[in-house]
Amino acid sequence: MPQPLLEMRGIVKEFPGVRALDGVDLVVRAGEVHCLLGQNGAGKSTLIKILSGAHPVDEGTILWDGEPVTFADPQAALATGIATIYQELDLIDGLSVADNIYLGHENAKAGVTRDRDMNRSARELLRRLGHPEIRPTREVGSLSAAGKQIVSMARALSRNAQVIVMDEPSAVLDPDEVDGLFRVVEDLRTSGAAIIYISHRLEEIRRIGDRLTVLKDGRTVATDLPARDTPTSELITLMTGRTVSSVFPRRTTELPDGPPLLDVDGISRDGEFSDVSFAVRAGEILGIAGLVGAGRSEIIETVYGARRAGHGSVSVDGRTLRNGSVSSAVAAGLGLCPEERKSQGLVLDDAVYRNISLASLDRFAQYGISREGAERKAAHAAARSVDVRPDDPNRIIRTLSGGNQQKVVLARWLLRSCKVLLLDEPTRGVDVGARAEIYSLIRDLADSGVALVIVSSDIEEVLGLSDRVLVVADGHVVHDGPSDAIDPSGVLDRILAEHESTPIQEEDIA
Amino acid sequence: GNSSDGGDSDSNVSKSNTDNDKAGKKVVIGFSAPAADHGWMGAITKAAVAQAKQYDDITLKVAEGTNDVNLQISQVETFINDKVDAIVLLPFDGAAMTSVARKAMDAGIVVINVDREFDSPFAARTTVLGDNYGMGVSAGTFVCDDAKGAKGKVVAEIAGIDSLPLTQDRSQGFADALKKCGLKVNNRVAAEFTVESGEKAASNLLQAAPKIDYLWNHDDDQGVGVLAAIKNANRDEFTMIGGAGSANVMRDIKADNTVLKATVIYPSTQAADGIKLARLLVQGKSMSDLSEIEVPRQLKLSAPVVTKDNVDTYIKSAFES
Amino acid sequence: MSASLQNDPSLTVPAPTGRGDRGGNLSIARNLGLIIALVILCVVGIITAGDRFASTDNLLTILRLAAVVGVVSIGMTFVITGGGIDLSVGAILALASVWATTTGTQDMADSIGWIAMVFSALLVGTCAGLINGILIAYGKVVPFIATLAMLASARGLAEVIADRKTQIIRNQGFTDFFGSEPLGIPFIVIIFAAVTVAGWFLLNRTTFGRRTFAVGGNPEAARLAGIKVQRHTVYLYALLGLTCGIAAVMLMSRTTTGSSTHGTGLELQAIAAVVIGGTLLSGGRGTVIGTLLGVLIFTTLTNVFTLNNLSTSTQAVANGVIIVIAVLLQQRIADRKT
Amino acid sequence: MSASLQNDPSLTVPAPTGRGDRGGNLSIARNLGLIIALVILCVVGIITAGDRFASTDNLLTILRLAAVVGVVSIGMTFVITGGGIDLSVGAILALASVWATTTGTQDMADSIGWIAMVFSALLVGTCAGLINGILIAYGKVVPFIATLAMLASARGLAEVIADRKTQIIRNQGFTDFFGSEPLGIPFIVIIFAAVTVAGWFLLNRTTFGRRTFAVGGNPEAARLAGIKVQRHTVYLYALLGLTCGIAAVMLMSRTTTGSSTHGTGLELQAIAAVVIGGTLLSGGRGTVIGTLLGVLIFTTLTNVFTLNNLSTSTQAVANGVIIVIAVLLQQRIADRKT
Ligand SMILES: Nc1ncnc2c1ncn2[C@@H]1O[C@H](COP(=O)(O)OP(=O)(O)OP(=O)(O)O)[C@@H](O)[C@H]1O
Ligand SMILES: Nc1ncnc2c1ncn2[C@@H]1O[C@H](COP(=O)(O)OP(=O)(O)OP(=O)(O)O)[C@@H](O)[C@H]1O
Ligand SMILES: [Mg+2]
Ligand SMILES: [Mg+2]
Repeated sequence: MPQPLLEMRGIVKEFPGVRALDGVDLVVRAGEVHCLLGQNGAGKSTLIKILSGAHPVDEGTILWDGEPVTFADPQAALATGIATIYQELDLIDGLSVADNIYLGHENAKAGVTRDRDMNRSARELLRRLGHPEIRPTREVGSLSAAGKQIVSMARALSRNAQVIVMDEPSAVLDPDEVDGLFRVVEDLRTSGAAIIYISHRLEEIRRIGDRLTVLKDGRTVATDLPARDTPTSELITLMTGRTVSSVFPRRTTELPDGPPLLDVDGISRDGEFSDVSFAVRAGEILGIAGLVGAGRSEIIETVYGARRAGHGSVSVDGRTLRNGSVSSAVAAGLGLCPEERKSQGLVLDDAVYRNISLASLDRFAQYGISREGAERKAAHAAARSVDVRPDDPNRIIRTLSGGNQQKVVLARWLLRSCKVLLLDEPTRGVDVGARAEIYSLIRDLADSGVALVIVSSDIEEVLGLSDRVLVVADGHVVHDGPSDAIDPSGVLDRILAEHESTPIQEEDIA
Repeated sequence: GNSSDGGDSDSNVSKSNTDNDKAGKKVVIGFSAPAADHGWMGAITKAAVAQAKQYDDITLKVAEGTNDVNLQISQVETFINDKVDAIVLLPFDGAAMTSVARKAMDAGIVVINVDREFDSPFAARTTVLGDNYGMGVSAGTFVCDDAKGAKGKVVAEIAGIDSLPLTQDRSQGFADALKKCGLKVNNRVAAEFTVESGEKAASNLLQAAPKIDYLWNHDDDQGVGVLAAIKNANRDEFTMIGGAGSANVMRDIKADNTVLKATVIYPSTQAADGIKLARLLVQGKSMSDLSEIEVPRQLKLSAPVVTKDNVDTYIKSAFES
Repeated sequence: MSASLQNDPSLTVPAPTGRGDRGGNLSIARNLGLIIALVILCVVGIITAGDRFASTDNLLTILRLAAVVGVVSIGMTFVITGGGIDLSVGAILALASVWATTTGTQDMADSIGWIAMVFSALLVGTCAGLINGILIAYGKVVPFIATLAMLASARGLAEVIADRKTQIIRNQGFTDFFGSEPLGIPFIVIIFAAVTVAGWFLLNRTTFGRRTFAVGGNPEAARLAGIKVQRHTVYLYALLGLTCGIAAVMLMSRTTTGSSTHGTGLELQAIAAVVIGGTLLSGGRGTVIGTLLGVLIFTTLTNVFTLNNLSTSTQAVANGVIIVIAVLLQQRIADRKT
Repeated sequence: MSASLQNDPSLTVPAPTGRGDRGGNLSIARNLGLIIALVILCVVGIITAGDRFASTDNLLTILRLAAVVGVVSIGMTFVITGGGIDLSVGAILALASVWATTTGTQDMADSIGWIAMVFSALLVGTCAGLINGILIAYGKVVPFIATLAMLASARGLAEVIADRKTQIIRNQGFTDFFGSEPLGIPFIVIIFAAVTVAGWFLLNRTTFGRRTFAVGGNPEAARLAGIKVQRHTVYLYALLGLTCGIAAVMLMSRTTTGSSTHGTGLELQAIAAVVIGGTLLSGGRGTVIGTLLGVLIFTTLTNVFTLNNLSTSTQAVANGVIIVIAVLLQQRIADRKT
C-alpha cells in the first residue's frame, strides 16, 4: 500500500469546558474520496479546522507525505497544499466573486491587481463547476446561499491543492447542483488529489466515497471502512451508539376536517413570486417543494410578515394579519424557523436558553420582569426535546456545532407553542439521528393540532412528511395536491415543464 | 515666535520692592483654569505658575485645565477638602462656578476670581478682571479715530469662541463704539481662539467680503492663522487690529510690514496677579502702593491699544503665544 | 510562522465570555480587571495623598463628579448594548439645561414649583432622544451620523435659546432640594445610585433588557422572533435622552445655571466609560456594573491627579497610558479566567 | 437533469449595492445622492452669494479648506473600511506639527533643508499610527479605546513639547515651497488631489485594498484565506498616521506654525465625511470618491454659511438638519436605483 498522503494521529483539541477532540486518527491517501461521518458535535469541523491551520492543535501529530508538519496558521496549510471549504460560509460579502476566489493569492504585479486576468480565470473555474451564469464581477453578498457555496468551491479549486476538504458542501445545494459538485470531485480524484468529504447525507457518501472514518464524541470509532457497502444500520450504530429508524413517521389518525387555520390568498412580490395561494388546516402538514432559488423562502417569509406582500393577504383563524408585520404574525400564533440560522435565527453570542426563550419572553415575565428560573427550566426542557448537545443551557451559541445550532432554532418555537409553524429547511446540517427525532417532533406537533408548512430541498423529505405538497418553480405554484399522489420524479417533471414554458434568461457572461 | 530668547515666561513676573515680598507664613494656593486650548490661556497658567515660583512661601496646586464645569467644580471641591488657604479660580463659566466658590468662601478659604466674573459678590474675596467690553470699545474707538468720520467703511470682525460670554462682551463693546461714529460690523465670523480656526474663519471671511477697510480679530493667537490666511489671499487693502496682545503681534506692529497695525491688550497676567493677591490676603498684608489697608474687592485691568507709537512700552510684558 | 503563534489565544475563536452582569464567576472575572485597576488607583491615591485621598469628603467629591457623567453612561450602556451609539448626549444635556432655565420656565417654576424645571429638562431630553431614535430606526440614518447631526443642532439651538448667556437659576426651592444632603450624602449621588440600580435591574431582570441584548446581538434574528426592533430602538434612544435630562437637572443643581456649554465632551467620556466597562461597541453585550466601574476609574484618576498636582499636559499623557494599561490588564485577567 | 437547469440564473439573486468605487453604474447610484446634495449646495451658494461664491478664488478657498481634513479623511477611509476607527487623528496631527517645528528640527532644517521638517512630521505621524495599530492588532485593545488613549497622550505630549506656545516656522524655503501655486493652483490642493488619486488606486486596484475590504468585512474569513490580518491592521493605522503627518505639513504651511491646538475636532470631521460618503462604520465597504464628496459637502456648507454671514449657532442648527436631509435623500435615491 502506498504511503498515505496525510496522517493525523492522536489529535486532541480542548475548548474551554469541552474536549472537542480526544485522540482522533485520520489517514487519507492520494486519489481517494475520504468521508468523515459523525453526529452533530462529534468534532468533524474541529478536526478539519486543525488540519487547515484555523485552530492550533493541543496534542497529536500531523504527517504530510510521512513528514511531520505543523500548521501555525491557514497560510501554512494552504502553502502545503490543503484547501478547505468551511461549513460556515467564509466569504467576504463586500467583495466580488473573483476577488473572493483569489483572496490571499491574488494575481497581481507589484501589488497591483490584474483584475481582467482574475476575472477570466474565475469564469473558467465557475464554468468547470457548471455555473457559468455567476458573473465574476458580481458582489458575493448578493448571491444566494447556493451561489456562495459554489464560489467557495471555486476558491478551493483555485488553490490547486493536493487535499481538498469539504465540510458539508451539499447542505445548501439542490440535487442538480450536487451532481455538478460530484463531477468535479470525480475529476479531482482522477487527477490524483485527495478529498475529505463531510456530509450527513448517507446516499451521497455511497455515491462518491471510497473510504470512511467515523467520529463519535471526539474519538475515532471506526476507520478504513468501505464507503459503498458498509451497511447503513452499522454506520448509524457507529455514529449514534444506538439504532435509528429513519423512515418518515406516518399519520396515525385521520386528518380532522375543519376550516383552514392558515389562509394565504394570492400573495405576490415583484420579481420574486406571484399569486401564491394555499390554506392549511389545524393538524395538517403542507410541504413546499422546488429547486433552490424557486422563491420558497420568500413565500414563507412573506406569509410570516418578514417581507411585505405586494398583493394578497394572509389570515390566521379567519383574522387577517397586518402586512409586513412579524410581531402581529407572532401574536397571531405563527412561528418561523428561518433558512439561514446564523444570520436570521440566532443571537450567536448569547446563551442557548436565552435564544430559545427569545420568542416567549412575555410568557416568563410578570409586569415586564423576567422570571429567570422558570424561563431557564422551560428552555432547557425544550432544548432536551430536540437533543441539543452538549446539554448545557448556558452555553454560548457560537460554540455549538452547526447542527446543534439548527436544533436551538427549532426548540424556540416548540417552547412558544404556536398554532402555525413555518419551517424553512429544518433538517439542513442535522445528523441522521437527530433528523429522525425532528421528524417525529413534526409529526407530534401536527397531531397536537398545529398547522405546519415545510420547505425543504430534499424532495423525499417533503413528500414523506407532508399531507399535501405545493411545487414551486420560478415563483409560481405549478402543482398543488396530496403528497401520496406524486413521487419525486413527478415533482421534478412539473418543475421542468415550467422551465420549458418560460425561457431562461442567460445572465450576461461577457 | 518660538521661545527663542529663553526664560521669557519669567518676564511676565513682577516683584514689588516692598515688604510684601518678604517671606511670610506658608500659603497653599489652589489654581484651576480652563483647558489651555489656546495660547492666551496657556500663557495665563504659565504666568501663574511662574509667579508662584517667585515666592518660597507659596505652594501652588494646579488642577488639570478643563472646559467641563462639572470637573472644574470637583477640582474646587478637592481644594476645599484639602483645606488650601486660597483658591485662584479662572472659571470656564463664571456663573456656573459661583456656588462652589461660595462654598469655598464659607469654608474660610480666600477665593480670587480671575477674568470671568461670578454672579454673586459673596463668592470671591477679590476679582481680577480683564475688561472685555472695554477691549471691544478700544478696538472700535481705534477704528473710528482712524476712519476720521468717513462713512461707509467696511468693518469685519473675527470673534473668538462664540458661546463664551466674554466674546459676546467684546463684540458688544466693539459694536457700541462703532455706532458712535456711524459705522457697523458688516461681516462677522467666529473662530475658536486657535491658529487653525483663525486661518479657516479668515479664509472664508475674506471670500465673503471682497473689500474690507477694518478687520478686528479678537485674539492674537488665532491671529497668527488670520494673518496667514490674509497672506494666502494676497489681501492688503485694510487695517487689522488684534486682541490680547501677544509678543508676536507686537513685533509685527513694530516692524510695520503687515496689515496688522494695532492690538488691544487683554492681560495674560491676571492669574499671576491673582496669585500675588491671594498671598497678600492670606498673610494679611495690603497692597502697598495703595493707602487702603485692605486688598480691594475688584481690580479691573485696562485694555489699552498698542500701536507702533507705544509698542515699546508694552512689548516687554507681552506673552509669547 | 513561528511556533509561538500556535499558543496565541487570539488565533482561536473568541472565548465565550459571560454576557451581562450575570453568569456567575464569568462576570466577576470580566470585571475583576476593572476592580483591580480601581483598587490600584486607590492604593496609589492613598500612598501619594494619604488622608487627603482616603477621606469621606474626598470620596463624596469623587462621587459627585461621577454622578453627572455616570447617569448618562448608564443610559449609553443601553444604547450601545442595543447596537447603537449616541454622540449627542452632551448637546442634549446642554439644551435641556438651557430650556429648563429660560425665564419662561423659571417663571412657571415660581408659580407652580421647581418641579416645572425638572419636568421640562426631562421632557426636552426625552424628546431629543426620541428624535434620534426615530431618525435611526425608521429613517435608517446610521446612528453616528444621526446623532452627530443632533449634536450640532441641539447645541446650536441651546445657544440660540440662551442667547449665549449663562442662565442663572433663581428658584431657591430647586437649589435647596437638589443641593440637600440627606444622611450626609449629596442628593445627586443618591440619584446616581438610584439610576444605576434601576439600570441594572432594567437590563438584567426585565424583558426590556432581554430585548435590548437581542436587538444589539442580531437585529434580524430579533425581528424574526417577533420583537419590534424599530420600536425598541426608539425606546433605547429615548431612554438615553431621559438620562441626559436627569443629568441636566443634576448639573443645574451643581452649577445653579443652565448653559449651552454644559456637557462639552460628555459624549466621549460616556462612551469611553461604557466601553472600558466591557460593553461591546458592536452591540449585544453590555454591563451596567462595568460601566459604573468605568466611570469610577476615570473620575478617581482625575482626582488622584489633582491631589498630586501634576501638570495638565502630563495628566493627559498619563491618562492615555493608564487607560491602555488598564484595558490590557483586564484582558489578560479575563483570558486567564475562562 | 437537463443542462438548461444548470444555467438557472436564480442561483443568484438581485444585487443590492456595489462594493468599492468599482462596479460601474452601481457606484454612481450610490454617490448620486451626494452629488445632488453638492449641486444643490452650489446652487444655493450661487443664488445667495452670486459671484462671490462662483469665482475661481472662492473655489480655491474651498479646496484649500478641504485639503487638510480631506487628506486625513482619505486615510480614515482605509481604517474604517478595514473595520477600525481612529479618534486620535487630530492629536497626531498636532504632535507631528509641533515636533516638526521645534527649535531642534528647525535648526536642522536650516542646515540640511526644509525636507527635515517634512520628514519629521511624516515620521512622527506614522509612528503614532503604528503604535495605535500595534495596540489594536496585537494588544487587542478595541480601536475606540486605544485611539482615545492616543488622543489624550499625543495632545498632552504635544503640549509638553511646545510648552503651550505656538511655534512659528522661520524656514523660508518651507513656506515658499508649500505656499507656491503652480499653474495658479495652491500646492496643498495639489497634494490633496495626489493623495486622493493614490488612495483611490490603493483601495481599488491593489491587493492591499482588496485585503482591506476583506479584513473589514469578515476578519475571520480573511484569516482563513491566509491573510495576515493583524499585520494588515497595523499597516492601516500606520497609513492613517502618515496621512496625519501629511496633513500636519499642509497645516504648517497654511498657518506657518506648529501648535498643540492644531487639528482640534478633526477626528469627528474626518469620520463624518467618511461615513456620509458611504463607507460603512462596521467595515468591509468603503469608497474614496464618496469620502471626497463628503469632505467637499462639509467644506462648501461652511463656505456658503460664511458668505451669507450666518451666526455660528444658526450654522450649527442648519448643519445638523442639512446632514440628515442629505443622508435621507441619498438613501432614497440609492434604494430607487437598485
Ligand atoms: N470555538 C469553540 N468553543 C467552544 N466549543 C467549541 C468551539 N467550536 C466547537 N466547539 C465544540 O466542539 C464540539 C465539536 O464541534 P464540531 O463543530 O467540530 O462538530 P461537527 O462534528 O462539525 O458537528 P456538525 O455536524 O453539527 O457540524 C462541539 O461540542 C462544539 O460545541
Ligand atoms: N435581494 C436579495 N439580496 C440578498 N439575498 C437575497 C435576496 N433575495 C433573496 N435572498 C436570499 O437568498 C436566499 C435564497 O433565496 P431563493 O430565492 O433561492 O429561495 P428558495 O427558493 O427558498 O431557495 P432555498 O431552496 O435555498 O430555500 C434566501 O436566503 C434569501 O434570503
Ligand atoms: Mg461541522
Ligand atoms: Mg430558501
